[in-house]
Amino acid sequence: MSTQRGRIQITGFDADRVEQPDEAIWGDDEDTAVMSRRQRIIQQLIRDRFALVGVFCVLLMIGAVIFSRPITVAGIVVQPFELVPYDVTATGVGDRYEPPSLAHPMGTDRLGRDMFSRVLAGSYYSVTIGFIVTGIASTVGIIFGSISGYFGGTVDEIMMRILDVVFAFPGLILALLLVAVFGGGYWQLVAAFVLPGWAIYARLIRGEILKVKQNEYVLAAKALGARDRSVVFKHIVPNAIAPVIVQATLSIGTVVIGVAALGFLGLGFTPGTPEWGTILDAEQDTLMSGPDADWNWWATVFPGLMIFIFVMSMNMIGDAINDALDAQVDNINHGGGG
Amino acid sequence: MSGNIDETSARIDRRRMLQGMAVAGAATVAGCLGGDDDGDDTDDPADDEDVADIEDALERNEVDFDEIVEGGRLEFAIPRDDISDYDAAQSTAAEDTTVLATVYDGLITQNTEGEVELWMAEEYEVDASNDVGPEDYEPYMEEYEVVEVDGGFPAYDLGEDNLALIVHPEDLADVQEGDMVRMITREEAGDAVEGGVFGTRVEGRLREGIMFHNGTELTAGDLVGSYDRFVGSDNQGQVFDSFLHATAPDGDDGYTFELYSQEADAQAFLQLPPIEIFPEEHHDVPAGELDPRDDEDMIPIGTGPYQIEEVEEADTLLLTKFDDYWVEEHGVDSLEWFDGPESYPDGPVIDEINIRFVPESAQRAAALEDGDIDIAYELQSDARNSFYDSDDFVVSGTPGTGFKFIQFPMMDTEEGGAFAEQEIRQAVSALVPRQTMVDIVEQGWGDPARVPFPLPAADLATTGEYEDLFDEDWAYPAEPDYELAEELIEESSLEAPIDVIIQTNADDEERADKMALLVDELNASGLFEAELETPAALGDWTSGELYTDEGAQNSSERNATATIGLASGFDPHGYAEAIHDPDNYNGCCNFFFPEGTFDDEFVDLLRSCRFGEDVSADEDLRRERYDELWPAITELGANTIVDYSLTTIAGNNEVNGLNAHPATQSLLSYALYAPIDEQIIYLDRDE
Amino acid sequence: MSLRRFVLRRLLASVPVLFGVSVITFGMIHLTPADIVDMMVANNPDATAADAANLRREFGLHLPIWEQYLNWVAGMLTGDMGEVYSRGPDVGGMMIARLPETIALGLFGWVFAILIAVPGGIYAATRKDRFGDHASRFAALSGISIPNFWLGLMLMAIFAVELNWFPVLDPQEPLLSREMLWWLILPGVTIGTAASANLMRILRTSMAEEMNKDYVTAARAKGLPERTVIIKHVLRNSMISAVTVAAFLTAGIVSGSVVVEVVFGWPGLGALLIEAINLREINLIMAITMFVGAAIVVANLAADIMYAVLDPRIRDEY
Amino acid sequence: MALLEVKNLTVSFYTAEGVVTAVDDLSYKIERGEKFGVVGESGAGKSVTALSLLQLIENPGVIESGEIRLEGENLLDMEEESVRSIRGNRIAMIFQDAQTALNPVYTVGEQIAEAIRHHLDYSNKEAKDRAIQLLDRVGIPDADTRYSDYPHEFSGGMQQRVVIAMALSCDPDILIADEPTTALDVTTEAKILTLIEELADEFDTAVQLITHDLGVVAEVCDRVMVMYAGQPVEKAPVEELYYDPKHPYTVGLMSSIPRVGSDRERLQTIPGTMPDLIETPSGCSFHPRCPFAEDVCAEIEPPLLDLDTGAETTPQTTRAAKCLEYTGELSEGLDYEVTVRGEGTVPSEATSPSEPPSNTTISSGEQNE
Repeated sequence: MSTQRGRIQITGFDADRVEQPDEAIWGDDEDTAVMSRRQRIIQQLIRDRFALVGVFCVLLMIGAVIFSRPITVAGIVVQPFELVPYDVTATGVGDRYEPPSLAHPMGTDRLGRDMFSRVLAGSYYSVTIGFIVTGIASTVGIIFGSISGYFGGTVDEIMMRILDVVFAFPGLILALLLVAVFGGGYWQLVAAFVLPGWAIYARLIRGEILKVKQNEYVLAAKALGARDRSVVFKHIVPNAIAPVIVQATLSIGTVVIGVAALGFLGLGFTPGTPEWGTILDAEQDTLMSGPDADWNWWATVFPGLMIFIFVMSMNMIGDAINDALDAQVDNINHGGGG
Repeated sequence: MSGNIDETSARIDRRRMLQGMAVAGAATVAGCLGGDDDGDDTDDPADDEDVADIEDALERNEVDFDEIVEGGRLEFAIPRDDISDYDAAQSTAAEDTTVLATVYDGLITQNTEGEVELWMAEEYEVDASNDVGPEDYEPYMEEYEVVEVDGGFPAYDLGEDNLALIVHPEDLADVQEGDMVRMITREEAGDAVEGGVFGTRVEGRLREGIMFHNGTELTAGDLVGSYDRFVGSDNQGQVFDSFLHATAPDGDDGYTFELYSQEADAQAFLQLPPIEIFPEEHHDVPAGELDPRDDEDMIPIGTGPYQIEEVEEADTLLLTKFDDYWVEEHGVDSLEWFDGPESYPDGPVIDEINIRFVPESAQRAAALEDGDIDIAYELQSDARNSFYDSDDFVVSGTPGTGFKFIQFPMMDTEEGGAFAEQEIRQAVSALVPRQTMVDIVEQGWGDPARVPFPLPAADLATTGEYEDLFDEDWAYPAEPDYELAEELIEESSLEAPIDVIIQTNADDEERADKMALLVDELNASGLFEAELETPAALGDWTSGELYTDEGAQNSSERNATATIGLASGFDPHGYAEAIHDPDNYNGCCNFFFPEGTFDDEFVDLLRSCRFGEDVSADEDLRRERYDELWPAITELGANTIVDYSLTTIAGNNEVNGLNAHPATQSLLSYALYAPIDEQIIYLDRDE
Repeated sequence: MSLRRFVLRRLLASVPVLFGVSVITFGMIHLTPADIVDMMVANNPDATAADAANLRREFGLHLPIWEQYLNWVAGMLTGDMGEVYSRGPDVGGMMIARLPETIALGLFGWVFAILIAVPGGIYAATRKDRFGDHASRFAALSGISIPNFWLGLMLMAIFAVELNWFPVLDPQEPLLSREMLWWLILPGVTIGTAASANLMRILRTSMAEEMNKDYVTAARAKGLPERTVIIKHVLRNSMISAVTVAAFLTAGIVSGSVVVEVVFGWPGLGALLIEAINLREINLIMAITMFVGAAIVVANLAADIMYAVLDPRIRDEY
Repeated sequence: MALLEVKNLTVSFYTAEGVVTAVDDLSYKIERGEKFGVVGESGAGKSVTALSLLQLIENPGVIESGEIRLEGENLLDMEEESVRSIRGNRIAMIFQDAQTALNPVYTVGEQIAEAIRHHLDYSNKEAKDRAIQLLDRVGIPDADTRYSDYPHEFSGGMQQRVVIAMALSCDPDILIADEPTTALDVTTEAKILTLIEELADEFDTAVQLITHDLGVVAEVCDRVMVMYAGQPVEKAPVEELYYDPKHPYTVGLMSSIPRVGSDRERLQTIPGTMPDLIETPSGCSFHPRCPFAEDVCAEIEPPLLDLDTGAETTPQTTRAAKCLEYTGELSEGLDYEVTVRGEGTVPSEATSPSEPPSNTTISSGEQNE
């Protein structure tokens, strides 16, 4: 039979006679293909109920960051609202360790300060540091990784060894040492988490760039001579950015936990600061207050819960973005592999 | 981290804590403490019923000596994760001493009220005092070459066991490497003493037949040789700041000894003996190496009632009763001063002490509650209240020697400089809510400062009764005195409200809480606009900023006060000279008062309370001098003391007869056995 | 290339990394305003500046920083990690005494992580997109999101204090006794939770990915029982991707040990590091940091070796 | 009784976007020893059909209805346990891509032996011996040493031989070969096909060969079923399909076979792609791509007609097509020609120019009579 192969010829099956496909019949696959990254993320966030709750919580907390206390920039009040019911540092607005009530929804602390006001205002530290650190770290990491991946060779080798050194410290331990050296405080903490934090982005972007470089870009660059630097930053980086976005979203949570951990170790903020970890540090003795004593649980449960809710929300959002940007993952395989 | 209790008091002068001036003086405890007279501010959380009435805790827990049960193992928790250093010569941590005080006995013993009786010394007294200065030693000085100058401080090559005691002041100016400097080292000290040049001489005689744990007998040679171990140790400065020389007139095997100080010092009696007395086999062991964790043969050996049985890094420290303890051998009746009942035992009755390392106060509370430990101290105030309220536990307290004070930067700078004015300093002092701080932050377990010294120091600090001084017009108010503050501000050249910054170290939550209360009070008065700052952890803050020359300048310009804590002893000088004397080197703890801050009259008065042939010889004269000093101190208002600590100890009800000692270092050894107060504990287990 | 040569080469490659770690740590510690001597004399009214200068000379802290560094390196190379200033001569001995505690805690954390993550990952992957999968995804996300110090506090408050199921103190039994294991549970769970959650997510994703592969269908088509297919075929392959993150998880457990040891009063290296930082015990800080760096390098190496053991395709590249 | 009989098999996938009917009312049978081809583009439902036979359709796929009878016994009524004893034992499968079908972390020998141990209750030693025999039989040199090699140590062709050995390990009644040669180069492809043919004869095993390549079918198969969008559109003995294709889709497939010496400049392909199986086009699912489509094609779904009887097909039907042409509803007919080079034009029956053009306005009522 095989000998006959190729001997049969068919004429008359004229493809040109088929009209342009009708959009309605072809369904909406094409829309998905051209959907922008942002749209995909938004759609995924809406579809994923966990992520939707996460977005809601994060928005609430960002609201708390902005409106809990007035914000002044260079002496000018840019945000006059004050949502916290009590001054966060005022002592004796209630009794010592008053349980949660209408007047004090989260109870009061050891100096009779209002826990609700403190916990609400505390979102400022964690949330803003989380975002700022991630912003700076990812920018630095992208630049570093791009340069390293682009130049390659010895430069790459040296830059990667630097990365290895950073990776040899667990993030928290490097941050711990940095805070021990430079002291606690807002910008010190930002620095303490940026310094170990950028490395992961650098490694990610470098890996992506190497991948892309293996493609036509290398040929193009070679053919075009020196003009390829702009190619790297204009074309390669934007294409390689998807994992960076996912990493950034997920690492905000890591930073927030790290900041709170240093606060808890007494290395982050000055005592009395309404930062969640610092509050926990100050109130942890309430866990064991001797025989027949009531557990003043609100003093430790609420600050910890806030950290948890915020980080959980960010992780749920990150998960959803990951799903949206990573086409291989979790997509239904149409036709079951046929 | 709550393990970070009070770093200052962990680094105190141990000598002061262990020994004290022996003076009879009635000091009544009751009535001056407690939180009964709360303010009438209805919003004040101090009104809360939580604040404990601590009267019962201050009363002694008595035991019936006939019911004593011998034996048993005591589980005792210390607030650290391990012993810092088993070598008493090197150790600076208070908790180490708490444990080692059961291993090493002292020459004298001391009760909770500062009274002193002889212990291992059979005779011990100040014998002679001379007013001498460094120049008087000149004939005996030798020249030594400066081998290096580091940070302005010369270093010499003096060989082992030697150090410079007194350097000729003229040779120190602009000293360079290679210069020759005249000085008295330990080698020349003996010549000076022989030539009759010395400050105070203390003569004494050791009790015979006191055995070390290694079976050798304690002799004068052990006492004299023990000083060598402190050369080059972390405690070198503490031992040799006043000490000049020691001799054993009857030879090393004899029992008599003579101790000499560099200048006439009323403190000599306490300051001169070595902090611990080591047996001869340890005299050549370099400081820091007497540690069984590094070398299992290097076990601390003393003459105390307990010896170290088992040690494991960060896990185990087991002490067992020493069979040949001298008090048991001799009988407690052999102590001349002892007049207790015959049934009072001749030594501690508990067989073993298991030291548990529990750095977190919350965990100590939980472990005490669970019965895993029998005795704990430095509990968090709420927990202490619960134990106090419970029938299953006993909490004992006694006025302590720790204190917190606010120091004002007195430099008159162009910008700021508000605290250069006496009235402003006094106004802040008048507004300190001392009672509220104690009530809220300590939950009643403390003592608001009314005068610049605590009750345990009262014996030597005044001729009168301690609490009578509260009515003096120079005393500190317990509650904020708005009227007085307003008057003072009006008298000053400044207008209210005055911007001030209240600073304290960042690593002490309770201290920060107290200062937060002060800030609220200052703001509420309308006279000040105050802010709280906690710049850094204590060590970083003091060395990085406070103790620098710019520190005083900056703080003056910013109107920034500094609050730290200290623990002193039974001697009043720890509350006067220690925080005022401009000569206090290294700035502790008078970082804002360089030379020239105080007028000479004040400084002379300050020093005349301790130094000089007259006060060394006459305690009553010393008390009179202090009676003059205290009004001057509060009037000056350079420092204002906020509160005094209450030393507490908590145990379960299987421990009978538990009482606290003012010094945390003595908590364990005192509780176990202290004939001076007929103190003893025994275990009566349920099973 | 043989495995031995591979290991050797990797170890050699880690030398510059550890060098970098040492330079950074050493440099940073010396930037602190206060040194150990400052901490020792700061509040001792009797200590003089001359005492302080003497102490600095004794500790070698008066030398230029590069000389101090070289001395330190020279000591390290001869096995001498320097002295613990406030105590005695031996950093090494102190580390060795604390090390078993931290290793026990870390191992327990790992065992817990694996015990939870493997069945959890299998459960989630085999119920992909069903309720069980969502529930376990939620649980895993919670495990990643919960701050370990808070988890530790809550576990201790509830199970050790309120319910009294666990002791709060070291039972002072040998490390391998039942009492010790019981005592290890709370801190072990605390330290293992994040690793467990991470591992579970990784296993779920990679198993789900593996399950779409043809060899799984092929294994099923052979008529093998589902259990064999999942455990023998899918899990074994998923372990390969899990192993790549094992080093990362180990780093997490190492940093977690700092916080968890403080929460539970655990006498390990993490708590020691905090204490060393507070006291400016340079040699101790250096030694612990170097140890951590080396541990992570070794963890990476171990992961690579495991990777090779699990994946024959990689094995042949050595 | 046929060895395998599939009746009205319908398989759907429930996805977030909607219900995908991957296999729609499919019926066919395979006789003992027969070689049956299933042809179609990717996405036509061929592999789903294959997996359905083994009941390996995974969530979210569901076998909605139908029967799969192996020697009369309906697999769909069986317990999972019994189905498992059939998989790999009586029905075995050769996968498309040997590289992915072999587990990279186990030796090839182990992967063959595990099925033998499982189904035939052999000891380790016996299973190993048999696996080595099989490896040897499928043409792997040094079979006893290569037993312990890992898949990545084999070339693509050798891997496929391993997969074949694996499939044959328990002497199955039916071998389902799912595109067994797509991943291979042409020379290897020929060797593998020959091997499958040989082995099928030797082991007396029926083969269901799934492919998108009509050339492969021509080489191996006896009978062919062409699938489009989950449905069979044409069934025929292999010779008839080639010389006389009845469905425009088959025609399209055949014109896309590359041939040597073609005078066409470029390869003829079927325009467009397989439709979305959620919203299948109305009427004939092929009409959007069909050059012969008329308006009626979008309205009426043609039945699969037995061209011999003119009635609806049964599994036994050998010659069938699914096009309105055969219900007479097309007005212009299918005007293609099949030429066998050197033998002149074989006019298609359906497109015989002598036939009058169909009436464009035939009502469906008449059609059904």
